[in-house]
Amino acid sequence: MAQDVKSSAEASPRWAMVVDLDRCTGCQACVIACHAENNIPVVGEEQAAYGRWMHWIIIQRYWEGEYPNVKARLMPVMCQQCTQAPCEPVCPVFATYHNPEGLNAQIYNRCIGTRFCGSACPYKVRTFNWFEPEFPAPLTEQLNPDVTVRSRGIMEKCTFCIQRIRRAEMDVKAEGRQLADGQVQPACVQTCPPSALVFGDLNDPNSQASQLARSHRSFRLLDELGTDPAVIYLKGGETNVPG
Amino acid sequence: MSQADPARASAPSEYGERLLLEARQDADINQAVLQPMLQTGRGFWVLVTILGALVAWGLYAWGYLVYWGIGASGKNRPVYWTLFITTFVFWVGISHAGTMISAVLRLLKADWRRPITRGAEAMTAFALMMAGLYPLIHLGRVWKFYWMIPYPNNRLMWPNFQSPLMWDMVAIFTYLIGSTLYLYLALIPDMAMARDYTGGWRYRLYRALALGWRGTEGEWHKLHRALGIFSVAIIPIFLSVHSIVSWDFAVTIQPRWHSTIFAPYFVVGAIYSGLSALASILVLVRRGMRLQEFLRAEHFNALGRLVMIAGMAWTYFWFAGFLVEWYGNEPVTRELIRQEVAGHLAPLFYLQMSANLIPVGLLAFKKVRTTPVLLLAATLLVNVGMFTERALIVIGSLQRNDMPFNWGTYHTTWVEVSIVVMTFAGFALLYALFSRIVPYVPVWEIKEGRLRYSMRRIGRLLVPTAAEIE
Amino acid sequence: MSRRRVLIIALIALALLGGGAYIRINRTSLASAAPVQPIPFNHRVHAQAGVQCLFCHSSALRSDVAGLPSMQKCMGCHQTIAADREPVKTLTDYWQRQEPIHWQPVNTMPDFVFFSHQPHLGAGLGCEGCHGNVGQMDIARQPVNMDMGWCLDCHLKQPSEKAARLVDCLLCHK
Amino acid sequence: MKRLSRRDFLKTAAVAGVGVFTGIAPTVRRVALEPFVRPPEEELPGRATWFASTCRQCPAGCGILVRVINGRARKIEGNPAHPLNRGKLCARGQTGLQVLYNPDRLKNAVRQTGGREPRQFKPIQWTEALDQLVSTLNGLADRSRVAFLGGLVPDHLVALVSSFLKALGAPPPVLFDLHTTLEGRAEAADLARRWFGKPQGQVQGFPLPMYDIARAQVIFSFGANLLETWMSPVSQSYDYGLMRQGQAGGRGFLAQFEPRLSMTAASADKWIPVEPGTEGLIALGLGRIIVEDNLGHVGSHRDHAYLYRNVSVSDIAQASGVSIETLRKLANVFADADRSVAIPGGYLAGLSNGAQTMDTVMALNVVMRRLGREGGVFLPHQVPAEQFTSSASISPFSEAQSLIERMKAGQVDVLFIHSTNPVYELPGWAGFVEALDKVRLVVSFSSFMDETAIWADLVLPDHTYLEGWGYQGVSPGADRPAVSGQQPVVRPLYDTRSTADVVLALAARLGGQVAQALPWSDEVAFLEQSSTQLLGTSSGIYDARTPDGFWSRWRQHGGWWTEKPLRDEPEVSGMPTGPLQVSPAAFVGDPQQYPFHLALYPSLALTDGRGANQPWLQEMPDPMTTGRWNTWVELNPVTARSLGVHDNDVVKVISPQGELEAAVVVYPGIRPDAVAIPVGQGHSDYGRFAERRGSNPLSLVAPLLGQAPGLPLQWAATRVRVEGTGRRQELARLESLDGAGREKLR
Amino acid sequence: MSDTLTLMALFQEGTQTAAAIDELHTLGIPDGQMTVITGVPYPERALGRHVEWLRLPQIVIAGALSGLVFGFFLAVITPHLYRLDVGGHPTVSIAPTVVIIFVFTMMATIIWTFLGVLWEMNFPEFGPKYYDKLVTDGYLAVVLDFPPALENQVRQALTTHGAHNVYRPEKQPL
Repeated sequence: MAQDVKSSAEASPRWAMVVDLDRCTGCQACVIACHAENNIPVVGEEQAAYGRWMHWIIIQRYWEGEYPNVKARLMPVMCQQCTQAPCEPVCPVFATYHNPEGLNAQIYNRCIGTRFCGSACPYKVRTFNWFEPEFPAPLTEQLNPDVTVRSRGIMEKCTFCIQRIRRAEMDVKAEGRQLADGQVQPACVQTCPPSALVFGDLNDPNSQASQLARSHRSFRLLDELGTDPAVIYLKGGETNVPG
Repeated sequence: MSQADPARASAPSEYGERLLLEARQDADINQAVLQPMLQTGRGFWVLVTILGALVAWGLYAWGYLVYWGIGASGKNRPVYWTLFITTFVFWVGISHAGTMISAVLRLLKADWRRPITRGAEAMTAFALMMAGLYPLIHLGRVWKFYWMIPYPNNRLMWPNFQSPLMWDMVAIFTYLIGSTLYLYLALIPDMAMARDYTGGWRYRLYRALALGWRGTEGEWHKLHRALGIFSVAIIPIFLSVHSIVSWDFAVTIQPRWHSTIFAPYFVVGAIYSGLSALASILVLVRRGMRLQEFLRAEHFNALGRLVMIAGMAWTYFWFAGFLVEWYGNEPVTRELIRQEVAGHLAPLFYLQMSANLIPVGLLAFKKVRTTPVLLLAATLLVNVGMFTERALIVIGSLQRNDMPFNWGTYHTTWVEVSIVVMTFAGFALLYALFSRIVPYVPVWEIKEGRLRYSMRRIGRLLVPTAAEIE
Repeated sequence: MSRRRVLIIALIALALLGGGAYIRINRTSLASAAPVQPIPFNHRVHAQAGVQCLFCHSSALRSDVAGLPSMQKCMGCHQTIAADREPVKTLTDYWQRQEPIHWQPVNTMPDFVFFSHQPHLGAGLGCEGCHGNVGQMDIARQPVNMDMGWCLDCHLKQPSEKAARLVDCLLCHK
Repeated sequence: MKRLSRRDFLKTAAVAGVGVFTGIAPTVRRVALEPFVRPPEEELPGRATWFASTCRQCPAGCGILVRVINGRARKIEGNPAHPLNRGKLCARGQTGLQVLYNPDRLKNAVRQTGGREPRQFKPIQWTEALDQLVSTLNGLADRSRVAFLGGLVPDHLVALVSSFLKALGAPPPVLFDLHTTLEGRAEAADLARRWFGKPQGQVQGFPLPMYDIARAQVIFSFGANLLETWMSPVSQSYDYGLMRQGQAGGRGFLAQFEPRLSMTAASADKWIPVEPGTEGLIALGLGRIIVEDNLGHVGSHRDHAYLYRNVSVSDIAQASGVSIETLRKLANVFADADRSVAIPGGYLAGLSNGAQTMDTVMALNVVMRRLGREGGVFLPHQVPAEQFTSSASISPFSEAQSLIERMKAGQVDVLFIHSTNPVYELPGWAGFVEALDKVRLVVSFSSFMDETAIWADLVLPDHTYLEGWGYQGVSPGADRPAVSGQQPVVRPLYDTRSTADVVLALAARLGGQVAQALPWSDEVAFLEQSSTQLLGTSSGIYDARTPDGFWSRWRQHGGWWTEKPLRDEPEVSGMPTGPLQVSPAAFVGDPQQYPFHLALYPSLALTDGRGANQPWLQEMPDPMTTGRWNTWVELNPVTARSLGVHDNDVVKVISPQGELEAAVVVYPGIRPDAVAIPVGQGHSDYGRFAERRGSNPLSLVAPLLGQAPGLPLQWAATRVRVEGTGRRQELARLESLDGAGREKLR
Repeated sequence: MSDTLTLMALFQEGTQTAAAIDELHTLGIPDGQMTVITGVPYPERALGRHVEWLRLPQIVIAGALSGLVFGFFLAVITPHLYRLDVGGHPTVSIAPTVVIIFVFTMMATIIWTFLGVLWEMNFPEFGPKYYDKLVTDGYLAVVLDFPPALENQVRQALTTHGAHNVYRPEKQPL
């Protein structure tokens, strides 16, 4: 299914996501989109309270200042798809590894559940199936056939919706065309109401993602750790109006 | 031969406590070692039953864990590793004393080691067996563990040798093989001895294990050479094993784990806890098997000194690490230190510090070292401390990370505790059975020692001296 | 004599290692037998009658799945053709009851494998490449055990610049 | 898979479902493959088909595309062509799948046997049900004794029901639910009518005003949580994104005036925690400053000066707790911007002086000449077909009250209830349950056994919106007139029936002028006919020669809208003649006894509670508190300290009306004199995911004594006190409390 | 048995044994014809006998080398045989390789030491041999074969040096 046009690892795209914190409102649409697209189970109140929730993307909220000049900063955090990923080398069975497109792959059916990657990940964006996931019928009818349902004892995380990427590649190949910028969109990007999320190929200097990534507002999470993430954040700008 | 040695016969009483000067016939020694093995009281069986029950319950808990998933343990996000890994590190630590004693001291020709080597080596082997369980127990899908084994397969998939877990697996396996063979090799002559004294199933067993040992000069000679090589070869292994265990943590960029001092720190800690565990066990076995005449004040004294030294070394390493962390003042590390000194980790932290430091002070006194009860107390305390230390490193550190939003807390569950208890009971069980099947005191080593010892007169003094012979 | 014993032990060990190293599972031996179908549908007959695979399994060209023919399609021919044969009678009964036929799957993949017919046919693969010569089977059965090694055998044979992507785990596991 | 293939046309190959049913296991799925008996033309096994329809999770009416594989709806995404949400969709919209596939759905019609208390429900055939309805209606001495209470009812059903009731001679349907109450829909319509309504402008269904957020440089939002649940949040969020980064004129400025820092306020540049009830005063003050300092570049303000006669800014600063400097600064910001707009939010409607406040806010736009200007105030352009112009208008609370009165007075014999849940949504004192007792036959069309359905004699479950037909006029936000079409994306899962069809069937059975009024064979016929009213409209994105062609394009596009943007400039017809008045807001509860304002707010996930039976929404963290699965009480840190309570301590909140208990969330973003509680939890019936969790804060809302009839539900006018209980209850937060409140470390 | 005679002498003490052995040497009985069995390891040469040359070290070194090679094979070669494209990251990196190689080297060393010494000792070997259980009680047993002609001198030599008991041993199974 690899495209002939972009075959070798070098020419293959470098997928990246840009998160514009100035646009993000924290509305959680991405969270649900991710649940729907990736067959992410719901764990229930008790487990959720004990930190065993399974959202692949969460919106972190940090308080600044004191009432009445209090400010809440909202920041979506998903797997940062690091180029120098701390989670990859520690997996004894290559269940997580770096694929030619620079994606940080997680192969569920290879995972044996050492949770080493989870301990190694500085962003703590990997989630673990503590129990067998439950989908009371007929909720099973909603499950996405392109995505495996993970059983207990398996690590999982944001994949940049690899199934959507592959599907798009297959379709354009079948039609003998090439992927256009914006043709591949992870579920979260597709749905984000204020368009705070942008997905694209960094190897294509003209893609919207690349252009935004060059913005003076861009920064990367825990950049000093040298993980070289593929998720680029744009600072929430300060207002230019005196208020 | 003893009555043939006038000097020893007239040995002043203060040397009476020296085992190797003891006026005993070889035959008596054999009996003294064999009798406790052959006759087991009711107490022993009660003990075995209790331990067996604990193990059975633990196995049930493990089954429960596998059936329902790791969620049955107290782990959560971000605390992905908890008591299992903690106890794993603990057991690997314990396993270090055996080799420490027999290999290092054998090389150093420290004769006081002789009666306790076997106990130490057995401890190593069994501790490793327990440790070896945890990499399996903590797997999310234990039924797939064989994917870590490099074997040609249809999936064309291979394990990742860059993962410290692979190093772990290989190293622990190696160490287990090494210590077991080491234990067995030194056992052969005593098997022959036991063979000559027993009948029935024991005879058949010992005969098989003795491999037809007679004790010709050639055999002794080869045995010596082999043990010599073992002693040298096994030391780098036991150093590497705990270093690798420490790298499981140090290779990540988790604050507090990402430290270069971890390997030596862990090794020293391992020796500290291992020697202490050995001391505790010796005190107990000595009582249980009435081996008072073999395990004497002189041995506990020396062992106690070693523990004390290891303790000092541990303190030094701990402080070296702590100081740098404190001075570096990295945000997360700072937070962790705050939690330890005044936060929710404080109880554990102070327990750890006191339980690790107080014994060092206590063992400075010969009275403590030579009084079994006190020694037992001190060394048990050390292991409480070391277990807590591991818990702090594994569980404590994981509760904090670079994103405060993702911090977490952890509560344990009955499943976890049961499984941890299982390994302790399992260890005790194996050890108890072992002590009833195998001569706990290496008879031939003692005899050899006695051969080398004699009294020499220096001026007005009669001093015991060991012959420097190869 | 003892040396011989040692030798024997050593040899056995070696044999095990070597054997382990060279064991290659014979997939065809693992291929499952033909499942029992509600109607003993005979591929051979249809193939001999000149029916092309894609006539019935028509979505293979455009979709992940090859698909099964709708009963409408079956009846399209069997209103008249061979209407008197026993299996066709059964079919007609189903049709009259407007009840779907519960076919048993023949070629199966594990749950966690993403497979699509379309790109394979697009790459010029023929049906028999994987499904064997169904035209010679009375009751269709799985000719080979489709495990990972079997897939990779073919994917690895592709030109290197393609293979780079074709052996990427993320190709089939998502 | 087998279990669910009830209908032949659903008997599709399971082949595509690879992997989704048993999860990761070496085992291979062994389910029978069931080919179509007759293949539907648009289906290709294993290939996704996308159906364009309309979201019904809230009144906004966003366009959706549903991904369907093998007859199963797999995912809902926004319809990129739709003028309202432009391809985007909110969390609730995407959770629609869990309405369709909810395990607690009613699978067939049921009848309540043995009175309404014991809750004995027996399945009933649709024919029987219809017979019973017909006989009851025929048996009525006076057919005006029929009433229809609806909430989020699709427009086509409203149209049908209205004409049905009209033909029966019964009063028109009452459309009232909590969601529209909390967003002040009816009041917004009133506001627009007061200011821009033609004297003869239709009283019902006056179009709601819209605010051009995308192009505004400065937005003053008075309690309008426009990024969460107010009006059409998706379209407003989309515009917000543009306002932030998409504008030529640089980054826009948003100021939010409200007592609690909502998610919108969190995204705002400035949050002004106003004393509840003084929002109007602030608007007055701003206007006064603008007028008297003649700020801005719109020429003279002389002709508007009279609006602010005898307004004292200092008094206002006094009352509202906002300093004069702040007021001046804000006035300047608002006036100096070329494109500024002031938005009166729904929360104002919950206050006794809500209407006046909204007027003062709207006055700011008038004074600054923001009507019909880019980045200002607009009115939607009517769809050129009367069928769609009378878009469902929300009845004010008063109408609901009068209905309840009629019921209590025994003037209602048959009550139809559709897509609303008054027993849960109305405060107890509204007396809806008692009123129900007086009604002979209560018919609910609910798909779930909710608090109201359990009181019904007949429950005739409607299709869920993904199985049913309809159309919906879109809420303000679209830049052009649009009707959003709704069509089935999957065949109905269960033996449910479209309420529209039930109504039509009833009409046919009743015969007479009722049958003449509703001549359609089924709802599809009705919709087809309605759609063709737009046939031949040149301005549409598509047109067709034949009605059939048009109807198919309609379904393909998921509705109809014009090709070019088209909005109306409001003309001020109802300019206040005298100065603007803002009387002080009245509150229930003596401030000494009840020191805190009760600030209810619709939960982002559950809105007014209708989302509570959908697990994704239950597990979805609230963006501000990150709480899930339960109710909580937000207290300012100072307040919490004075009460001696901390996070997760259970407190009792007591109002003159009632009390509830919930865990505390220490919340830096709320006035110390206010207590905020999200609406949505506390269901006693509504399926496994909703039942028995949290509590319903409406039980606290007290009736405003001597409140004039016609006033909206005063849900923001209650005072409460808070008492610790000494118990603790861990709230399922996403956020770790250990790290709470800290800026991220690096 | 016909041409040589076998005697076993039990001594209580090392020095006497050594003297006796010297005497026997003078009688012209070579070391090869004598076996000394002790329950305690006497240092080499203590009983005035030559030290026999050992192959153990070579075996161990060979073993170590084999381990090193195997480790290298596992850590460096096999990852290339089972290659997995890790997106430009190295398939094999030095540091981890060192660990693996080291550990496997040590493992082989240990195992081959053990096997080596067994090999050297001809173990396991349960066949009948000359043995006397008194050895475990601290006696030193000297077993020697010699031409029957010398019997008297030998017996005398042994007894004069305090042999506790001289007799013709029976081979007994061990």
